Amino acid sequence: SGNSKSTSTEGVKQEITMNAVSEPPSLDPALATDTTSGWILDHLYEGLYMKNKSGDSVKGLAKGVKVSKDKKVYTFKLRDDAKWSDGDPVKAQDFEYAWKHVLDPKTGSSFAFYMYYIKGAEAYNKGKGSVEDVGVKALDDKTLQVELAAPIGFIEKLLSFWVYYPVKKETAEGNKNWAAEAKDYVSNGPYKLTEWKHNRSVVIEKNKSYYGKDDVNMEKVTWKMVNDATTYYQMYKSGELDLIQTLPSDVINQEKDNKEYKVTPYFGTYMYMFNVDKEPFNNQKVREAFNLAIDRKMITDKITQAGEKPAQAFVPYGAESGGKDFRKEKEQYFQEDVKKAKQLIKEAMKEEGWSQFPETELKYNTLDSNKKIAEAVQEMLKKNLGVDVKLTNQEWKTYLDTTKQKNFQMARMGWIGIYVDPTPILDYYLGDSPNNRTNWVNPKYDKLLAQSKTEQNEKKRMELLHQAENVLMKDLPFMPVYYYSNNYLTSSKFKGVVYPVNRYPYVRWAEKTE
Amino acid sequence: MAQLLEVDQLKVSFRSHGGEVQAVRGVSFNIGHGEVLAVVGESGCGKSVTAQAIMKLLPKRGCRIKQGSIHFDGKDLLKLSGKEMKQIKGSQISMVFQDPMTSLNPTMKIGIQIAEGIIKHKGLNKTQAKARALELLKLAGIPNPESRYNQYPHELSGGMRQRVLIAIALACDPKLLIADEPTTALDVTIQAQILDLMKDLQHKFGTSIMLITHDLGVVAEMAQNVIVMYAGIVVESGTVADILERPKHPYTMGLLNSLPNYEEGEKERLIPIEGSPPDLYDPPKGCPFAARCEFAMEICVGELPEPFAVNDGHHSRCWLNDPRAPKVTEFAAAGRDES
Amino acid sequence: MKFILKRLLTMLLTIWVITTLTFVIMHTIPGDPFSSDSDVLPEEVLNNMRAKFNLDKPLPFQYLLYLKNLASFDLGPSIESETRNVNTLIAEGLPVSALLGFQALVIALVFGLILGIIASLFHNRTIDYAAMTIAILGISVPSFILAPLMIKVFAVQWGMLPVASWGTWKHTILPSVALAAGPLAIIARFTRSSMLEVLKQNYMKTADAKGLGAAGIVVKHGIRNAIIPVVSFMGPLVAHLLTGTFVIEKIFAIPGLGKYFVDSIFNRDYPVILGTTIFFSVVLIVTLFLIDLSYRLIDPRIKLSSRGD
Amino acid sequence: MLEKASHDSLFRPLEKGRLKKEEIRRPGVSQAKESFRRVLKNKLAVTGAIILLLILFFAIFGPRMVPYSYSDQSLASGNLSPDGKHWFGTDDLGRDMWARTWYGARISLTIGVAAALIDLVVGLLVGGISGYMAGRGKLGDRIDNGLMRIVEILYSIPYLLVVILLLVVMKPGLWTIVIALSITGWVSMARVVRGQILQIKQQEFVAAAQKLGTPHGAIILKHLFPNMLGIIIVNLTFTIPNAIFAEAFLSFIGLGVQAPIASWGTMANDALGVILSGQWWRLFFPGFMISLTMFAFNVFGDGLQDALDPHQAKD
Amino acid sequence: MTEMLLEVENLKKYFNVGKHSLKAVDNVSFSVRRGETLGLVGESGSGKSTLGRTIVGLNEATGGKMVFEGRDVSTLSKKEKRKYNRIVQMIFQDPHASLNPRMKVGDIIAEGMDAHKLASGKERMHRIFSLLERVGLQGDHAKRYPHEFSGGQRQRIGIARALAVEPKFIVADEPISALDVSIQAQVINLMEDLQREMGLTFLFIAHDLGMVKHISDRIGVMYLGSFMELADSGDLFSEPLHPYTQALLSAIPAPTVSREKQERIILKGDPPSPISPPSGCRFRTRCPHAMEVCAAAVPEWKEIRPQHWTACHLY
Ligand SMILES: Nc1ncnc2c1ncn2[C@@H]1O[C@H](COP(=O)(O)OP(=O)(O)OP(=O)(O)O)[C@@H](O)[C@H]1O
Ligand SMILES: Nc1ncnc2c1ncn2[C@@H]1O[C@H](COP(=O)(O)OP(=O)(O)OP(=O)(O)O)[C@@H](O)[C@H]1O
Ligand SMILES: [Mg+2]
Ligand SMILES: [Mg+2]
Repeated sequence: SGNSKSTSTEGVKQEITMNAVSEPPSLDPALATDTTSGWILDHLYEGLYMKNKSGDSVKGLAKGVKVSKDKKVYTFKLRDDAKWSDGDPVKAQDFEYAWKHVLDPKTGSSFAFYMYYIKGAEAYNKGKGSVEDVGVKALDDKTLQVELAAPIGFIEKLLSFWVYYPVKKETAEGNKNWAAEAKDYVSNGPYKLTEWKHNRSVVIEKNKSYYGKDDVNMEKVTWKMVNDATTYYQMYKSGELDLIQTLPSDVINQEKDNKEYKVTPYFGTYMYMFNVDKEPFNNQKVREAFNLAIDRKMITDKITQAGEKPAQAFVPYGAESGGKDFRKEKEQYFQEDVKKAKQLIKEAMKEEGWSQFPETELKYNTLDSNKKIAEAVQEMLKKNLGVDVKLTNQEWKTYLDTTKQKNFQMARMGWIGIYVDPTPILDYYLGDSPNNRTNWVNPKYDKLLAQSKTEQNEKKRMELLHQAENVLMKDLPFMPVYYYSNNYLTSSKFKGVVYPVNRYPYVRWAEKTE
Repeated sequence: MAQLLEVDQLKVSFRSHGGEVQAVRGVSFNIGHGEVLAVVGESGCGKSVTAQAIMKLLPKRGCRIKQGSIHFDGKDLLKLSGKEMKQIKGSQISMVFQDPMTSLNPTMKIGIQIAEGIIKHKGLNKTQAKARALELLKLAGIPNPESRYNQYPHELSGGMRQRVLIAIALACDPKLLIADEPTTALDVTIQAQILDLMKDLQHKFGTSIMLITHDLGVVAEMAQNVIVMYAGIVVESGTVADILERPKHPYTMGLLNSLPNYEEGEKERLIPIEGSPPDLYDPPKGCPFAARCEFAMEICVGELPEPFAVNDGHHSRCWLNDPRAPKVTEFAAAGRDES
Repeated sequence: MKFILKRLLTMLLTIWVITTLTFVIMHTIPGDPFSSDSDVLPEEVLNNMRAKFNLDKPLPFQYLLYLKNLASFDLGPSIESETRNVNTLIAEGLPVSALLGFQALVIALVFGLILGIIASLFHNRTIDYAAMTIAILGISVPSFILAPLMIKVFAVQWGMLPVASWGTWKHTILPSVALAAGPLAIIARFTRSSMLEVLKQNYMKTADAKGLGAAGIVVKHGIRNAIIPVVSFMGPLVAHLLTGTFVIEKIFAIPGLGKYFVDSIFNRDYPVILGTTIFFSVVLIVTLFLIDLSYRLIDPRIKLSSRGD
Repeated sequence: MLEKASHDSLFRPLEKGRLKKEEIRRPGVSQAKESFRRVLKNKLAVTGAIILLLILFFAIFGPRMVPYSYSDQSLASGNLSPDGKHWFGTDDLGRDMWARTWYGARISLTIGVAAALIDLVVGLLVGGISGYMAGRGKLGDRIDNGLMRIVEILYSIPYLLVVILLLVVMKPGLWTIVIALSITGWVSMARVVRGQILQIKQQEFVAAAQKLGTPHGAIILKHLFPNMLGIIIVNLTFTIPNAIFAEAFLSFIGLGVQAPIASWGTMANDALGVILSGQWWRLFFPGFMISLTMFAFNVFGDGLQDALDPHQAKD
Repeated sequence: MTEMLLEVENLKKYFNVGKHSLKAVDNVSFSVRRGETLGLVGESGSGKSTLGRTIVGLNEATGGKMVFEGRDVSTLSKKEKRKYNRIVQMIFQDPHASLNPRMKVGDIIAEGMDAHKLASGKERMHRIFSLLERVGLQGDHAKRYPHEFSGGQRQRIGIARALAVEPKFIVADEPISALDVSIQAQVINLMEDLQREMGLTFLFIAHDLGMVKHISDRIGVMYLGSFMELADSGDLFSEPLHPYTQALLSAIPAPTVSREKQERIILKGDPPSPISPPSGCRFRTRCPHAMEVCAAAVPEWKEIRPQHWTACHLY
């Protein structure tokens, strides 16, 4: 689709500088596991499917697809004009190579499990099967056959994910470290990597071999790697950066009304886990009382300030199905109510025979915002319930270890859906989930979720998920606080930047106007 | 003939935590061209302070020249600016410091410490200055100047360090050499050599010398005139012969009496002046020597005498010279009372 | 020759001890490189990742393997930046950090000495107080406050210099100054204090009596006698500055070595932890050795070992 | 002999022993008294001491002067600038900065003093022994060598790593902070002291003491340290802010004092953002207090150094 | 008990200067009798101080043997060595540098007593007082700092300090050269009294030949690291044998103006370097009587007359 260039952009160099915050750990699609690398990869590559401006998955390199009756075998035809940035055509073999490389146990790719939907993939990756049995095959240069282990409903979404990007076989086979430096790097998307100064900057420029190059406005994209929030904010202010994300919390207030300021929802929930095996949280009433006793709106309005929404449920807003937002169907499971909370505590003390409320400790991992929220929660609990909660913080990895050992009473956690659907969120509290540190196991919950996964009818699936959440929110092994959001400042010179949910801004269609 | 150096009523005080130390309490003397003036006196009587006042080397803080003037070659040194003074220091007036152990920079090769001043005042380049420094070391009687040039002070014996200080002082052929106990650490042969060297300078270049020393032998050998200091004042002044042979102040007499007589065969007990000088923190208002003086009189405690002219050019600041005082018939024979 | 050899051997021994202790502590503390992933990933996938970095082997084996690679100066791969190895990280980061550190060092030394000397010359007068107030601010305002303040004033408000990042010499100015401020102040304090002692010494009078200029006296006779505390203080400082400092590099987005010292530990990136530690210790040990040697050059009376006189 | 012709009574010879011969007329006072008197007379030392006492006073009574505790929040009235109600303004959670600042003073001063003590004990010990032993025979060389190698090892092992290890084995709190500070906090002091001792021990009075058989420890303590007081004081005075900020770092790892307890270091740390947003009081008050304490310690130290130097001419 | 308190045999002390070794003391042999004063004079730089410091143990000997009270010092046990260090004391040349400016006089004097636990408490105070009085100072001077004393008083403090440890043998390195003559006399008298009362033995290094002659029983003359002559002081002055001694004596300046000055023997040439001393007799390069044999052979150290030793080919 041609994008009629407005006169105002003429003569303006189409360049944008953004902040990647840190060095992308890897620009090899097989090894990248973080959003920063993914951000750059999304600009460099195109898979069988791609995301369009409104965030839907549409055909990318695949120009046609045939699906078998049992919905297990997909045969993709590749575009004839698909080329690598060095001009060579993209072949089906490149996909086959790339995917099998991801699955190769020796590669040690942590995102390999995203390919377990493919037949034989899981066995191969876990060292129990052979590469021959993996259901990916290039039938010819332009035809790729993919055999799934079981039918899935979200294959377009999946295939637009960077693990499924192709990799140029000759390049990768010839040089194990091809993705380490810009000079060896080959990609097939709208941009090619032209410069990578480690820990400093990544520069990508329009890929002239890209079939859709006419639909790419931004000629050159630079990522600086500025880790310090104060610094990148000041760089933005001085014009050294055109787009930044995650503003320092102290400035949000003064930027809120700036038209350059933008908030997008982020599909995740900020919460405190309760250890239901430890006093006082062995008692549901205490858990409920805590949930009722804090003022979430105060926290989002006065502390986080970045457009987060108070959470009185688990699944965040944004998971849509059949045009309906899962969350909007039932927004709140409870209403904050100090009086009731007090009552609950009283009852709980009686039930448990406590003469005084057990000592309680709240753990959080060290981060400015975590600390502030914890302090606020502590104060609210004290004021509203008369409960003294002690705060303890730990450095992240130690914290993970401590909480994994279930060595806590109440601990902060954030959980972000890998894709925008209630399932990855709700999975968190499955009885056998490695993430569930609360000791809370409810077979009913587990069963409902298991059912939802095989349910082919979308509506019914949603229903099952709601039921599961009902169970969870009744037992309340946790205390949701708010749903995350992302915030950005984008220079007003730029138009057409796309802000997908749970991904970083996509600038292919952006234009600089002055 | 005008004097080269005229010091008039110099008073110097130090502020210390106990109060004011009046180190020099009105000292006047002159040094003529080509003259050697010896300054003798008790330890701590202000000889070095007087010398340093002339060179303006006294610490800027905590020390004050309260009164007096110092004229050198017609210029009042106390009124010169720091810059003008720098031109004079080291080239026209130079000084051999008293304490050879601490007066050399421990972290600098001795050769360079000598050459430095030469470069500054004589405008020589480094190699020329080095040659001159070597020559000076040799003149000062240091064997093997080449190898000593590169040594550090702590590697030298006390006497050698003293000779290095002498070399530094002689580097620029000064008009006035202030030598503060220049030979205390030297053996007599080297001492003789140094004294000869100074005499040479005096004769050849008309250098004037202010020689501070304890060694009355050296005084006899070198000086034309002598001043004797005690507790910050000049108690007696005169020619060498006046002082050494016809002393008119009990302190001077005491000094002479203290000397061992090495010509005599049998050992005799030395005769020191008993006691020690007054603390200059609170000097007595009378004669400072009174407490130790065998001839002390009532007036000595109450009043400090003005210098009495005993003779032409021979002055003594002692009440004994007052006509009213009891007559001292024979000083040399004036042994001590029963002890 | 024998002396140097012996010293070299001691150094190797020290480095070995450091390596071993670091290795042990590193594996004792909770968490491993993949513990943030472990929530999401199946055990087998984690095992694949561990196997890639030999983390599935028994610890003694890993230890020996590391020592073996170390013997051939191979510091191993980075777990965090998967495609790159520690040797490269150091090779890339060092020049940046070293340049910055060197500039900061020069600034700190030159201005620290000047400030300290001036203060000592005007002891207990206004200039002294002013210089010491500057110094005290330098010590008590840490770089993580000073740096953003300087950025705000010089880069954002006045636009004189770039805010951050690395490239031209202009980028180096603010970070060098921010880095230098603390050491500068400390050097100034040390210099003042020992200069006050030196100024009282007799040999300063001797120098004065030669008619040397005031500056000459201070520079030629004063500094060398007063500098030992500064030099002693510089040992660890030089090692730190040359190998990069986390805070300044983070604030100014400088691609130096400093970030690895901290990030590697937070990430439990074992090879990088060990690699940077060993590298730092080598730099530190060599610096301290050179400083020990320099004592004697500065003050020939100092005897460090009882061999000979 | 003198002719006794005393027609003038003033010229009468003095009786013997009327004047003392070995008299020192300066008033002698005991060392402690004397030092104290001199410290009192020293303007700098007194200024420093007064400031320190004031800070101490407010640390003790400051929090009680306002009706808010250091942890009382009022989210609705966050970030208020200083006024009659909140003398130092409020922070982003609406807590009274006055109460927090003075409460924080307790923590930070304790830590500063602890760090100084560690410096004094460990730093002086290691530096003193090492410097003194260097060049004193084979054994001496070995001791110096050993100590310096230990310093190198302790200093090379990443501090962060050790601190995380501590986090595992210790409960957070003041005591833990002190231990964390003792790991390497003293290294600078030790190195500097060693360097100084190497230089000072060349002096003759040290040889004299050795000759008298004075034990090594006493020589270090009585002869060497007093003669490097200035440098020791300087070193101490910058250990203090270092420790105050180190505490903030430790609390980042999880070892420091726990929120909502404030310390100057953590308060300054948390308030960095105000450089961008303008609530200057949140950074200024803790930062200023650190500087002021430093200033007072320095000034006091300088004054002390001047006052304890028996040679020093007073102004 | 031997009559000899100290016997020194072939004592050597070399310093490393650059790549060379400087023979400050080279093959010196002599003995000191119990209770005598042995004067030591000689060319400046001839190694007198070095010899003294080596004897008391402040320098380590490069070679040779010292026998003290019949025992080889190098074979002493640790305890005996400590005792040796106590009973052999030193009075330093520079009374300023050898007293710690930051210690009170009482503590300076008591230092050795404390070290050897000779006295404590009241007894200690008492000893300090009596020592101070012994050297002609007053008890209450103990509370003062060294800089409050004049040079002569300071030197007496140094003597009291050495006496405090009950020494038998004292090396006095130019103890009087910084003092004025009347104080010199005080110090010399004091030393003589002490010797008489306490049976002390002195090695007295000085340049002032008058004083040396006055105080010494015997006198040794050093030149370039070696002894040239050793004799009773009377003999040495009346009949000096060695040409160097003769030159030395002739150079003494007399404190009189009128007296006829004696002919001074001027030494020709420069003193040679101790790094490469001349072959044969060390003095030959400047000796007025030098012969061929002087260059070829080192003159033997022999007793020319009873108790009169010299090393010269003339005899
Ligand atoms: N910097 C100072 N501060 C305080 N008092 C001082 C200072 N310098 C010298 N004095 C005092 O001034 C007086 C005179 O000292 P000066 O050095 O001139 O004596 P001197 O005659 O040279 O004695 P000596 O023969 O021992 O060298 C002494 O009492 C001394 O204590
Ligand atoms: N630490 C040292 N390093 C190198 N050489 C030294 C050292 N100490 C002394 N010397 C040298 O040893 C020789 C003897 O010095 P020593 O101090 O014993 O002489 P001295 O006889 O005491 O002379 P003086 O009468 O001048 O004090 C000199 O040549 C001196 O340079
Ligand atoms: Mg003097
Ligand atoms: Mg000597």
